[in-house]
Order: sequence, then structure tokens, then C-alpha cells
Amino acid sequence: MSQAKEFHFKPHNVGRWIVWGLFALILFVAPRIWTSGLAQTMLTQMGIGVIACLAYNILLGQGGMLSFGHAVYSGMGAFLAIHALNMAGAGTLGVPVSLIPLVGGLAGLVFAAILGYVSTKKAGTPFAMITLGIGELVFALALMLPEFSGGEGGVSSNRVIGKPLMGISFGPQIQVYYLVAIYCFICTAAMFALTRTPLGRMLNAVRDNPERVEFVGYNTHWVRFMAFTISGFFAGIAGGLGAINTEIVNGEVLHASRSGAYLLFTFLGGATFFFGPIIGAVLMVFCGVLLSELTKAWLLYLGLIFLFMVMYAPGGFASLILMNLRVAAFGKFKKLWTSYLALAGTALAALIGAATMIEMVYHRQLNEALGPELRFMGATLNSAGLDAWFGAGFLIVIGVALFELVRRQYVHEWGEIQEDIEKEIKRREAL
Amino acid sequence: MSHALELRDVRKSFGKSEIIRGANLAVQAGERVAIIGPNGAGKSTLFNLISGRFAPTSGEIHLHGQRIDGKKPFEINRQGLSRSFQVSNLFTRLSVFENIRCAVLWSLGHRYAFWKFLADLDDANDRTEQILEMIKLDKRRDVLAMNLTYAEARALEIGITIAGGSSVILLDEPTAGMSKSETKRFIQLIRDVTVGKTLLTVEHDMGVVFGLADKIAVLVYGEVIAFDTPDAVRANARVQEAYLGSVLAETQAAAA
Amino acid sequence: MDQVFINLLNGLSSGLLLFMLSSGLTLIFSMMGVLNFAHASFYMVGAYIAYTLVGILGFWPALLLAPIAVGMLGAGFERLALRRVHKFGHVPELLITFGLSYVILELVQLIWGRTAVPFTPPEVLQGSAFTIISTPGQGMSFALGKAAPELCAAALCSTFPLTRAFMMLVALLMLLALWLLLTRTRVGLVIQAALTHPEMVEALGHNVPRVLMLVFGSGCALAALAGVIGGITFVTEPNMAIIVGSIIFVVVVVGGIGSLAGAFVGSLVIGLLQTLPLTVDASLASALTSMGFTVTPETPGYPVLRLALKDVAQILPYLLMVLILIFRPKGLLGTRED
Amino acid sequence: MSEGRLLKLDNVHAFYGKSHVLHGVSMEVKPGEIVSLLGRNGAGRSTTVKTIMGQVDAKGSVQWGEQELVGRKAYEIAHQGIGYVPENRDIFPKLTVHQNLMLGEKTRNKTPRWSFEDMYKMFPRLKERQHTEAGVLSGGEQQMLTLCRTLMGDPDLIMIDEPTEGLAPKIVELVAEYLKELKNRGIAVLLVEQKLAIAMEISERCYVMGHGRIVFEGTPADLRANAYIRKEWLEV
Amino acid sequence: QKGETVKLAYIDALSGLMGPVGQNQVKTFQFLGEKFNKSNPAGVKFEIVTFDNKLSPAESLNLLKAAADQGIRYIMQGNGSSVALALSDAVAKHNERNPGKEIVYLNYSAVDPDLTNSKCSYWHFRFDADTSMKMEALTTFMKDQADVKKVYLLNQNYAHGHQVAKYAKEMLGRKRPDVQIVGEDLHPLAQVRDFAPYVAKIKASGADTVITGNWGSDLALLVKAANEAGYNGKFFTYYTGVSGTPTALGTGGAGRVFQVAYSHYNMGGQAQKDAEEYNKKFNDDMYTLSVQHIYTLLSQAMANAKSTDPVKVAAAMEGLSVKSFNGEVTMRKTDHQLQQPLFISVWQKADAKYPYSPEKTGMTLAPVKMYDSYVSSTPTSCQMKRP
Ligand SMILES: Nc1ncnc2c1ncn2[C@@H]1O[C@H](COP(=O)(O)OP(=O)(O)OP(=O)(O)O)[C@@H](O)[C@H]1O
Ligand SMILES: Nc1ncnc2c1ncn2[C@@H]1O[C@H](COP(=O)(O)OP(=O)(O)OP(=O)(O)O)[C@@H](O)[C@H]1O
Ligand SMILES: CC(C)C[C@H](N)C(=O)O
Ligand SMILES: [Mg+2]
Ligand SMILES: [Mg+2]
Repeated sequence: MSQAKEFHFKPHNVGRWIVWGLFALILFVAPRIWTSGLAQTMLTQMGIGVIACLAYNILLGQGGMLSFGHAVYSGMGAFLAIHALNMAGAGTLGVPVSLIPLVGGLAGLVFAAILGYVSTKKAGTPFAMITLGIGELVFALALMLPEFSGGEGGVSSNRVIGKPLMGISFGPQIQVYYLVAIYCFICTAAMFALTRTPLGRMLNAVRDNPERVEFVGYNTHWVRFMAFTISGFFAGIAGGLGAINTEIVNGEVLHASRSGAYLLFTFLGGATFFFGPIIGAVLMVFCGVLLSELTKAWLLYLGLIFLFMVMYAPGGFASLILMNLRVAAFGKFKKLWTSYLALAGTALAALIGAATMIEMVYHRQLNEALGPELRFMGATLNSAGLDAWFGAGFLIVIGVALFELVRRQYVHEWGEIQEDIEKEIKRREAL
Repeated sequence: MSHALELRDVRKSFGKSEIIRGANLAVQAGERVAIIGPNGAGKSTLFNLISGRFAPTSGEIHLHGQRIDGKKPFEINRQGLSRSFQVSNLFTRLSVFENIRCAVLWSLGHRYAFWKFLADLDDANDRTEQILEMIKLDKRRDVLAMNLTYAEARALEIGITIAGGSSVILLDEPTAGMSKSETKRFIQLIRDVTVGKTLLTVEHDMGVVFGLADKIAVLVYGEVIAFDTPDAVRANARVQEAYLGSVLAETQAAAA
Repeated sequence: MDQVFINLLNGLSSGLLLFMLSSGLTLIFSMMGVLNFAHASFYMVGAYIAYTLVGILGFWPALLLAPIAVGMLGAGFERLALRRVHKFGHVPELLITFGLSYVILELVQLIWGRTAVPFTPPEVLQGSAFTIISTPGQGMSFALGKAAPELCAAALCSTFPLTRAFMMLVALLMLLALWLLLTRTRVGLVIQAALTHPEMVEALGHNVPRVLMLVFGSGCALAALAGVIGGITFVTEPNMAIIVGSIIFVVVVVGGIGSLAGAFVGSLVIGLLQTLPLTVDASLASALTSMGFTVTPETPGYPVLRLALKDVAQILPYLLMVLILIFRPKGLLGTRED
Repeated sequence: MSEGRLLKLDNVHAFYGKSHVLHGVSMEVKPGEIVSLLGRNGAGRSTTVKTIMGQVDAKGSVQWGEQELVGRKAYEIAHQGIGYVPENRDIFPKLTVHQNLMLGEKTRNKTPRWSFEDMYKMFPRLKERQHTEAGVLSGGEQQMLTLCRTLMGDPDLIMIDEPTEGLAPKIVELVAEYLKELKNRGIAVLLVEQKLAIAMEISERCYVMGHGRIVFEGTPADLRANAYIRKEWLEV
Repeated sequence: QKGETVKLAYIDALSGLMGPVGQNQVKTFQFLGEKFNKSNPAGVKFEIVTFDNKLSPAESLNLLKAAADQGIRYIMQGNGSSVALALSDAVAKHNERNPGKEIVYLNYSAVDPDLTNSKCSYWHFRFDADTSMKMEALTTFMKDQADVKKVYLLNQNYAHGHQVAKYAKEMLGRKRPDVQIVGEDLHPLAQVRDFAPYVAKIKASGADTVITGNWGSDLALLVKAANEAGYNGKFFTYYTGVSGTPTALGTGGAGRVFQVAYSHYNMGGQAQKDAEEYNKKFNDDMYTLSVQHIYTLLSQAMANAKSTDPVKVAAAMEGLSVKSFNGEVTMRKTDHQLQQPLFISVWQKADAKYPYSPEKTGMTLAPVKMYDSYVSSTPTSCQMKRP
């Protein structure tokens, strides 16, 4: 033991520095690569979404608490932030705009502390149902108190207050983006740090086996409660940033569909990995804003994506990435990548076929005024003629058939590679 | 002087049926006590009462002279009592190392801290390493608990139980399901890790009982009908009738 | 008096419709552990399919065939999708039904359009079941069917539609049938056991996958039956699923997970709770006023005091659910807590 | 059913995902005999039993009479007349004792050898607790329940994994008695057991496993005589 | 400006609850757009770009940015006054922060009077008639209905519903002080499945008339429940003709359900031909005729301004009068509220005189009264800030 101690030193974790550095860099340059107004708005929302989904994942991924009502905390943060912003604008509250998100955070924290105390008494399904109920309650109550929530119309505000300080007025979107980016970086770091602390670890323990936790000295209710409160704090910050970004807050920030989106996208990103929700948040904004722009059938696509992801990649995108990284780390990626190309190619063919059909159906139903023609992926299709339908059908059939062939091959290869890797790991262990 | 653990007329009913019917037991500090008794006598229930999983219907339980009956498990644990489970009860998705570390955190005063990094808690990490060596799982420190073999899982179960440094340890059938050779190794392990502690264990294997215990308590139908040295218990006619008195028990005991 | 009576009837009948919906949900929820978020979607599909079938076969065959068709769809979904994710745990199961609800909604709109379809009750179910005639000073009397206009000239007549009476009847028959099924057959036991130890149940010789498929299918069929009846009683439109979507979870939780009787009682309680408070204009402010306090818009907390019971009626079920979960997690008649 | 052998394993390999656990196991059980399967922790005994039950991916052949069992579903195998008592008990915790037993019943058209009364006579303790949720039973009571539950299915062969674990010595002897009783009623028993004394006392033949292979086959007397096998594969 | 293509962003709900209405309106825009593109005073081509705001104010603001990114300078919205208020505010902010890239907001059906009163904006133009105007016409009509004695107000609990209730009380009080308001309820928007309890309440109150601003399923279910419970009072509504309600009404309510609007299904003339063509083409009914106002006024303003620059066009549109399908209409300069005639129509069997039958119900909305612009015009409190 003592001997081992001499050689025991803490290496600087270079990898970790690189990862965080990259994260900061991405946050920094993203708006310079995508410069359009919409892109900047979306990037801002992604930054906010990242905080919200990571906060949600403190519950879902780290603590095993399935919440259907987390929008309550981000939403309350948003409401109090917008009121604070209005007060600041009116000169009755001396808080600079850059600190308004903290007001949101505090609101989230306080509400999470109050409501969380009752919800976290339970775990599992009762917890999920309590959060569902509280979510509906708070949403409906907010609408009943238009003095607070502005009713259906919401509360609006102006984030440009007073004179610009060093050229920063928060009027232009880019300035709001950087405010969000800074918060996003700090909050992400803070939430990551949380996973490395005693509380963070005990939260994992509570997720795995609450009963045993009680027998090693911890009060599970208290562990859950603290995590819930912390999560509420970060969610509130996200809400506050959202309020600054949109300058209007209405009941929808509290709505169950928002809570549902946190759950869905956190899961899709990968709840079992710390960084999974980040991917989820990016997807959330993409699906919510862009997908609905690209196609009328976006809800159908969204639903199908969920179905397939849950069925074939229940660990979310993060797990897909990590599994392939593992393959790459063992230097086996070369073998797979032709398969990936083939898979992508055939899948694309099938998908294009299917999407063409779906688009044509939607077109026929919704857009007939423009005539039977529609433009899809650069081509002009005639939804009234048989050609397009046959073409699409043909594409689907061929695509699916080839895909299945390639898939079998791929599954086989994948299996072999995993086997090799297992062997390799055993071999290394034996050394 | 006060006893390490004392039960005074403890009773427990579930619905109409009374399972523990006035159990009395006083264990000195540092004693190793084995609790034996027929199936369904209430041994596990007794452990559940002591460790706070259930509250007794009536009666008193004292730990180091302080009343603990009716308290929550975590409160009792903080006062220095720790237990293992008949079926392994681990943090399945955490590594072996993390399992043990979770169990030492509270006792070292780190509580619900979210302002300190685990990696910087040298006391906790050193203690964890120590425990891992004691239970011979240091080679498996990064394996997830759910991937352990049966025997390893049982060892980890005991590791978690002793990690917090409690002075009173309850073990519920620690060697169940193990082969003879493993059982032997395990008895030794338990002896090693509980030096200087008060130990209560439930066992059906007479080999373990006689190999481990300074004193034996016999629980039948929710009552302690005998509490004495192994030899005295073996000679006790009531115990013979209720529990021992079989070829198997004899051979096991003889082998110990 | 007649008002109270009419309100009670309304509350009971909407509660019974909830029961038709939640019985399927509780079946799936308690036996398979799946929070089926697409349950209300199957309810909607039931209505739409029946609407189409009515055009071809007439109402009564449709009433029978639509649930069967939806049941088969549900079983197919279980077979192809849900079964795959079963091993990943409850959250993926829940999410996959979530995804399904989106897909169903879009498909329904693709097939039947985005506006309401004219799904009307058959001739025999049109009209009134009975009329409540309350003559001032003489109390209340009933007349079967629609009362003669002469009678109503002097009195206040309220008719109770046949569709609602039919709804109540079907719900009660359903309760009976389910009760028989669950208590007189072993299937119920098999399913509950399979929830925790599927391998062991199989090792005892039960075909677990098939049973689960049947359960899911039957649950969906029950939802579809409710859909047919809900469809003729209210409207058949793409929005009909969302409206009942979360309230049926409330019913199941309030009644007690895993208890058919609980679902029944829960449905009635929620049905009444959604209906009766709507008629009460009193608020905290009016209560305080009647107790002799003066309440003005300047009184602290006025925005809350001002809310009349009818305004908060929609949140009462959720309030009840939260309270129940905190103080009696088993639900009113439930037996388990998880 | 062909005379002479009831169950025959021939060169069976079994896999948990990618890990190869059984490496060519061959063994057989004749009608009405008690065969025990011995070995250290992790030798693969439970896996063998599960493989027969169709719960593990396997290659090779498992013959039940004239039928091949590899590749069949667990419930089909159960309907052939094989009963299985798993090592971790797997009682159904939310059902009552009696309901647990009901689930053991199989609707085969011959009249079963066992009734609820037989079971309750065998273990009176179970009768006392028949309306209790099985999840709260003591460890030993649960063990009794699993055994009875499987017997209710009226198997021709019963495979029992560590039946005496957690049982008081007196009960252990009782179980041994009942196993003999089963044999008298013409039921074959494949016993996986840790307690050598018991296994050797009641079984007619035994197999010893090590590292996923059969390393010894013979009568208890042979095994007693073979110190090498005992030392190398059973004890330290 | 001749030959230029002007992009109009349609920002409204195309999916979800209000989806059907939005989809229908997009078709209207496209359908009438085609006609206008063939000939209009300015000689420009209009192109509709659609954005789905999912009925969410916050989402609409995103889409406003998206539209601005694409260089679109005219946005249109109408379904949901809450969204309209948010958009109007956001457009004003946008124009202040981005001089030279101003955007004009054309509102075709959000009817909260606040939009042209306390919260009016120079950049917002409304082509529908607001709640107060419609209520003005409705109450004028009711003045002569002697059998209206007890009125019940049942409305959706949001901006529009609140305003309907408010103006009903105010104007009835002024024109028919003898009429009693026997009850008032606000119910949650688009969440009520069972209106029977409300109907029971209405019956109990003894009301002979119900005034409601409800639309969509909220109106359909209400009338249906009333029929079933044997209620024979009158309904005065805003949106009987809109999406789904005709189907739900069916043949019930004939002669008892009235609608106030700037159009109805039997307008005659070109409008009628268009409606029939639309119906043939899409198997759907055209009910948002304010779209026609938009095209007419916009192209005239562009012609007058000789430019498509929103700043100039907005200026040209102020006070502009044109002839539209329902007569002479004027965009009032003080508040940008279009002044136009209003119609009261009644739900009845379609016949030779009034043949158009929405949603193939065999029923129609037949006009019973027309009010000229000056009758229904209401004063404004707008303090317009002009750039
Ligand atoms: N929660 C409970 N509700 C009802 N009865 C219970 C409960 N817990 C335990 N029992 C009953 O109490 C009796 C004692 O159980 P206990 O588990 O303490 O026995 P044990 O002595 O540990 O036996 P074993 O050696 O077989 O493990 C059993 O008959 C059991 O069924
Ligand atoms: N589900 C599983 N997945 C992967 N490996 C497994 C699994 N179950 C058992 N094993 C491995 O297979 C080997 C044989 O296990 P098995 O359970 O058959 O042993 P056993 O002889 O019954 O021992 P025990 O006394 O522990 O019951 C062991 O090395 C074990 O680790
Ligand atoms: C399209 C209409 C039904 C919208 C409604 N007039 C509103 O202002 O909200
Ligand atoms: Mg026990
Ligand atoms: Mg085993």
C-alpha cells in the first residue's frame, strides 16, 4: 500500500482540458460561422436548451427521477425574470440585465425547494405522477392569475435598458447570444462539477438503490430534494435567459409540452451520459424550429424518429457516438466504415422514397392551390401523375431491400468487432 | 456498563400476526453473536427492526445506551450500526470502488457536500482503497457492481456494510449460496474485517455459526429461547428439539 | 333540485366515459407497467375507424368491429415495437408510446383530414332518453323520451340525450365484463407475475409474450370502444385525444394503480369533480364577504380570492391527485404503492 | 418416450451474449432417478439447467425423449413436462402464496399427481401463510414455495437449483426426504447442490462440473472414492 | 415596382389545434394570390412563404426573425389575439432596432380591440373588423329583437373571449338597458369536451339568448350540447361558419344561430364565384375573406407609392379607400383599423336563394341584415407613434 502511494500522482487530465477548451471555442465561434439572424436566434436557444436539458438530466440521468413537470421551474424562472426585467426597466429594481438570469435561477430554486419538498418524498411512478400533477396545477393557476402571467398573451418586456455599457445594450441578438454562451459554459461546468462531488455520487447511488442508501447513513429524501433544488436553480437560469431572449413570457413556458420536450430530448441525446443532453438540446431546437420550416409533415417525422431511436438506440445519440468511439479507439473503425457508407446510402434511398411519398400526400392534402407540382429536394414532382408515385415506391422497395442486406452484413461485422474488443480487453486485463 | 446493543421486550406484528413476540437480547461490545432459528422464526425481521427498516410495534432497542427504536435507518446508521442483506443489495450501476466510497462518505463527515470534489477527498479515497484490499476486490475496482460474480457480490455486500466504520455490524446470511471452500475463505474474511467490533450474524450453516460466534442466540417463533456459548447451546434440549438435532447440523458443526 | 339532478347525471355520465378510457389504461399500466401515453390516441382512432365503418356497415357492426380493429393495431404495435424496448425499462416504453401518439395524430389527420368529421349517432340513439320536467311549485317529474311540448310550455324541461344514457349503459357492461375476466381467469395472475419475473412465468409454462400482446391489444380495444361512444356523443376530431390525454392518468392514480374498482371509483370522482364545481360561482372572496369581511380589489391576495370555484374547476382533479399521492399513495382503492 | 433415458444433453455449448460459458456438456437423466450436478461457484451448473430450460442461447443438442429442445421457447419446454426451480427463487412478490401456486398449475389433460393439499401437508408453514403476499415471506419460506409451485405443474423431470440454500438444517433434511418421495412417485430429479453431504446421500448418480465442462461422472460411491476429483473440483 | 415579386410571410398555426384554420387560410392566400398575380394595380407578383408558429407567441418571434433573414418585409398573422399582440410589439421593436429593414404586419383576423387602441402600432394593419365593431353591429341588431330579454355570456378564457364579454355588457347596457345579463362564464380555451354542465347552467338561469365569441370545437360542442339538452334559446356568435362548426351544428340550431362578420357564405358577385371555385378545388370553404382586402389594399398602396418598400407602402396604406367584395372599405388613418360593412346572418336550410352550403351540411348562413361601415364603426383611443 505505502509503496503504491509513492508512485501515486494525479496526472493533469489533458483530455479534459482539451474537451472543455473545444466546448468554449465552439460556443465562441458558432455565431461567426452561422451569421444569419435566425441562426443566431437558434444558437441562443440551443445555449439555453443545453442548460435546461442538463438541469433536467440531474433528475433523470443522475437521480433516476422521471419528471413530467420540469417546465414549472424553468417557466417560473422566466416569469420572475421578465418581471424583474420590467422592474429594472422602470427603474424600481437595480439589477443589470446580465444578472437577470440569476433572478430566474433564484426563482427556480425557491419554487423547486417548495414544490420539490413534497414531490421528492416519493420516487418512481408516484414521483412522476406528482410532477405531472404539479405541472398541470401550476400551469393552470398561472393562467388564472393574469396579474402575474399576463394571461394567454403573456408578459412582454424590453431588454434594452438605459445606456449601453461599453457598447453592450443587449439589443442586437449577438450580444444576447454571448450572454447565453457565457452562462451556458459556466452552468455546464458547474453541473459537471456536481457529478464529481459527494452529493452527485450519492444521487447516483439513490438512483440505483435507494434502500441501501438509507443504510449507509444518507436520507434519500434529502438527497433527492437537494438535487431537485439544484436542478430547479439551473432550470430557472435557463428560463431567465429565455425571457431575455424572447422578451415575452407567456403560459406556454410552463406547459406540459415543454416538460415533455425536456424529457424526450434529454433521453434522445442520451440520459446516461453527462454530455448526452447537450446533443439533445441541439436537436430540440433543430426539430422545433427548422424541421417545421422544412416540411409540413414534421410532426410525423418527429414521431417516427422517436419511435426508431427508442427502439434501436435506447441509449440515445450519445451512446451511438460512444460505441463507435470505442470501436475507433481499438483501431477497428476502418473495417466498419464501408458498411456505414453503404448503410447510409441505402437508408437514404429508402428515406428519400418514403419522404417523397409523405410530402406528396401532404401536398395533395394541403397545398393543392399551387397545382399538383411540388418541389422536393431540388426536383419538381408531379403528385397527380403516377410516375412520381411509382418512382418513390420503387426507391423505397429497392432502398429497404438493399438496406436489409447491408444491415445483416453490418450486424455481423459489428458483432465480430465487439467480440474482438472484448477479447482484447480481457487480454489487457490479464497483463 | 451499557451494552453495545440491547433489545427489551421487542414485539412486531404485521396485520394480525405477531412475528416477534417479546424478544430480549443484550450484546456486549466486541462480542460476536450468531442468531439461529428455524425458517420464518423472525431473524431477518429482527434485523429489520434493529436497523430501522421497520419500527417495532412495542418494546425498546438501545444502541450504546441510546434508544434507536422507531428511528430511520440513516439515523441509526449514523449512530454506529450497519447491516448487510440476505440478498445482495448493491449500487448496481456504479463501480466497485464507487460502491465502497458511497458507504464511507457520511462517516467521514462529507455529508451532502456539493462544493468539494470527490477526487480531492483523500481520506475517503484512502479508506476506500483500504477496504477494497480487505475484501480482496482491489483488482476489480472499476468493474460495475452488476457484473460481479455471486461471491464477489457477497464480498462487496460485506464491504459496504463495514466501510462506514460502524461499531455494531449485522450480517444476514453472509455465506448463503457459497460452496464450502468459499465459505471458509469468507469466514476468515469476516473475522478479519470485524476485529474489535460487535457482530451479529444470521446463519443456517452450523459450520459458520460455530466457527465464527462467541455466543449463539436461538430465535424460535419470535422469541429468544436461548442465548449462550456455542457449547451450552448445543447441549440445550429445547434448542435441539426446535432447531438442531439433525445429522446435517452435527456434521456441519463438527467440520467447523 | 332538478338542476342538481341534471348536474349529477352529467357528472356521472362523463365519469363513466372516463372509466371506459381508464379501464384500458389501468389494465395496461398495472399489468405491464407501461404508462401508455398513446392510450387516448387509440381512443381517437377508435372513433375515426368506426366513423368509416358506419358508412359501410352501419352503426352496430362498427361498434363491434372498430374496437377489434384497434385492438389488433395495438397488439401489432406491442409485437413490433413495444416488445423490443421492454428490456430497456419503463422510460423507453413510455417514450415509444409518446412517439406513437404523434404518429397516430398525424396519420389520422392525413387520412381523415384536420377538421371534425360528421360522426352522428344512429337513428335509435338520437333524441332523448327522458325529460325532466320541473313545474314551479310542484317539484319534479320524469317523462320517457321527449316530453310533449304542451307539458313543457308551463314547466322547465331538460332532456337527457340517449347517447349519454347509452354511454352509461356500455360503461357498466364493460365493468361487469372486465370484472369477470380478471377474477374468473388466470390471465390476470400471469400478467402480474410476468411484470416482475417474466422468465420464471415462462418457465412455468405460460406464453408470456402472447399474453402481454393480448393485454395491450385489449386495453387499446377498450379505448377504442370508448372512442366510438365518445365520438358520437361529442365530436370526432383530431383534438379529441389531447383533451382526455392526461386526465385519464389522474383517474388511474386517484383510483389506485392496479385496481379496476379503483379506476371505477376514480372515474366517477373525477367526472363529478370536473362537472359539479362548474356550477358554483362562489369564491374565497364571496365566502369572506358572507362572513362579514370586506374584500376589495385592494385586499392582499385579491387575485386569488377572486377566483370562483367554477374558474378553478379544471385544476381540481390534479390537485386531488397530488394530495392523494402525498397522503395516500396507494390511491383510493389501490393496493400497491409503486 | 423412449425407455432408458428421459433427458440427454449432447455436446452443449452455451453463451451469455458473447461470453462462452458451457463448452460441450454431455449428460443424461433416466426416468425416475435423482442425478446431482456438483461443482464450485461459477462452474456452470446453473447455466446448464437454464440451457435445458431454453433460457440461454445454446448450440448442440438437448433431447427430451425423441424431441429436440434446443431452440424451443421456455414455455414450450415447460409444457413437455420439465419443471424448473431457479436458484434465486423468483417468487412473485405481489401475489399471495396461493396465487403463486396457482400459476404453477398447468392445464395438461391428465390428472396431476399433486394438489394444493399435498403441498400444504408437505410444508404446513405455507398453509399458515397462504393468503400473505409472497414477497414478505422469510427466505426459507420462499424456498419452500418455489419448490411447491413447480411441483404443481406436475413435471416428469424436476430441475432444482440449490434448493436448500437458506434453509434451517431440519428443513434441509425434510427437503431431502421429499426429493426421495418425488423419486418414489416416478419423477426424475436433476439436483444442483452445494451441500455435498445431502447430494451424495440421496442421488443415484452425480456429475461434477468445472469451467463449463463435465469433469466427472459416476455414483456417489465412486466420487467418495475419488479424492483427486473432490480436491480439484469441489473443495480446496 | 412593376414585375417585382413581393414575398409575404404567413406566420400562423399550421399544425395542432388551430392547424385546420391556418391550412385553410394558406389555401385562401394562394388561391386569391393567383388571381391577383394575373392583374393588380401595382403589377407585382405576390409570393406566400408559410411559417408554422404552433400558436405560440415565442415561436412567432423566432419566425419573425426567420422571415427577416429571408428578406421578407411583410408578415401576416391572425389566429389568436395573444400572438398578435406579441407580434405587433416585436415588429415595432424590430423596426426600431433595424432601420432600413422595416417590416409591416398585416393582421387578417386577430380581433382584440386593444391592437388598434391602447396597444396600437404604426406597423400593424387590421383587415378584419374588431370585436367592438362586431359587437356594435350585433347589439344594434339585437335592439330590434324584442324576444331577447335575458342574455347569457359564455366565452373562452383568453383575450378575445374577455373582450367579447366586456363589449357585450357595455353595449347592451347602452342600447337595451332592459335586457338582463343573467350569467357570465369564461371557460378554458379548447379544453372543454363536455358542455352539458354549462348548458345546464344556462337553462337554469332562464336565459333566452347566448352571446359567445367561441370558435372551433368550443362553439360546435356548445351548440350540440344545447340541442341535446333541449335548449331553444338563440345564439349570437362570431364564428359559426368557421372550420368544423357547420358539421357539428348539422341541422340543429336552424333559425336560432346568428353570426356577425364582415362576410357570409352568400355574398354574390365575384366573391361567390371565387368561393365556389375554391370549394370545388379544395373541397373546403373559404371563410377568411379579409385576405382579399389585404391583396386589394396592398397592391393599391404599392401602386400609389410606386414602390414596394414597406415604409412607403405603410404610409400609402393609411387612409386608403378601395372597393372590395363587401363594398367600400377604408383603412382608418388614426388606428389602422379597416372600416367596412358588417353582416348578420342566420343558420338555416340552404335554398335557391342562398345555395352555398358549407361543409356539405345542406345548411347555409343566410344574411338577415347588413350594416354599413359607419354604423359599426367604433371610436379609438389609439395614440399612434409615427416614425
Ligand atoms: N412485511 C411483512 N408482512 C407480513 N408478514 C411478514 C412481513 N415480513 C416478514 N413477515 C413474516 O414474518 C415471518 C418471519 O420472517 P423472517 O424473514 O424474519 O424470517 P427468518 O427468520 O429470517 O427466516 P429465514 O431463515 O427463512 O430467512 C415470516 O413468516 C414472514 O412471512
Ligand atoms: N447472465 C450472465 N451473463 C454473463 N455471464 C454469466 C451470467 N450468468 C452467469 N454467468 C457466468 O457464467 C459462469 C457460470 O455461471 P453459473 O451461474 O452457471 O455457475 P454455477 O455453477 O451455478 O455457480 P453458483 O454457485 O454461483 O450458482 C460464471 O462464470 C458466471 O460468471
Ligand atoms: C381565427 C379566429 C378564430 C381568431 C380569433 N378571432 C382571435 O382573435 O383569437
Ligand atoms: Mg431471513
Ligand atoms: Mg448456480
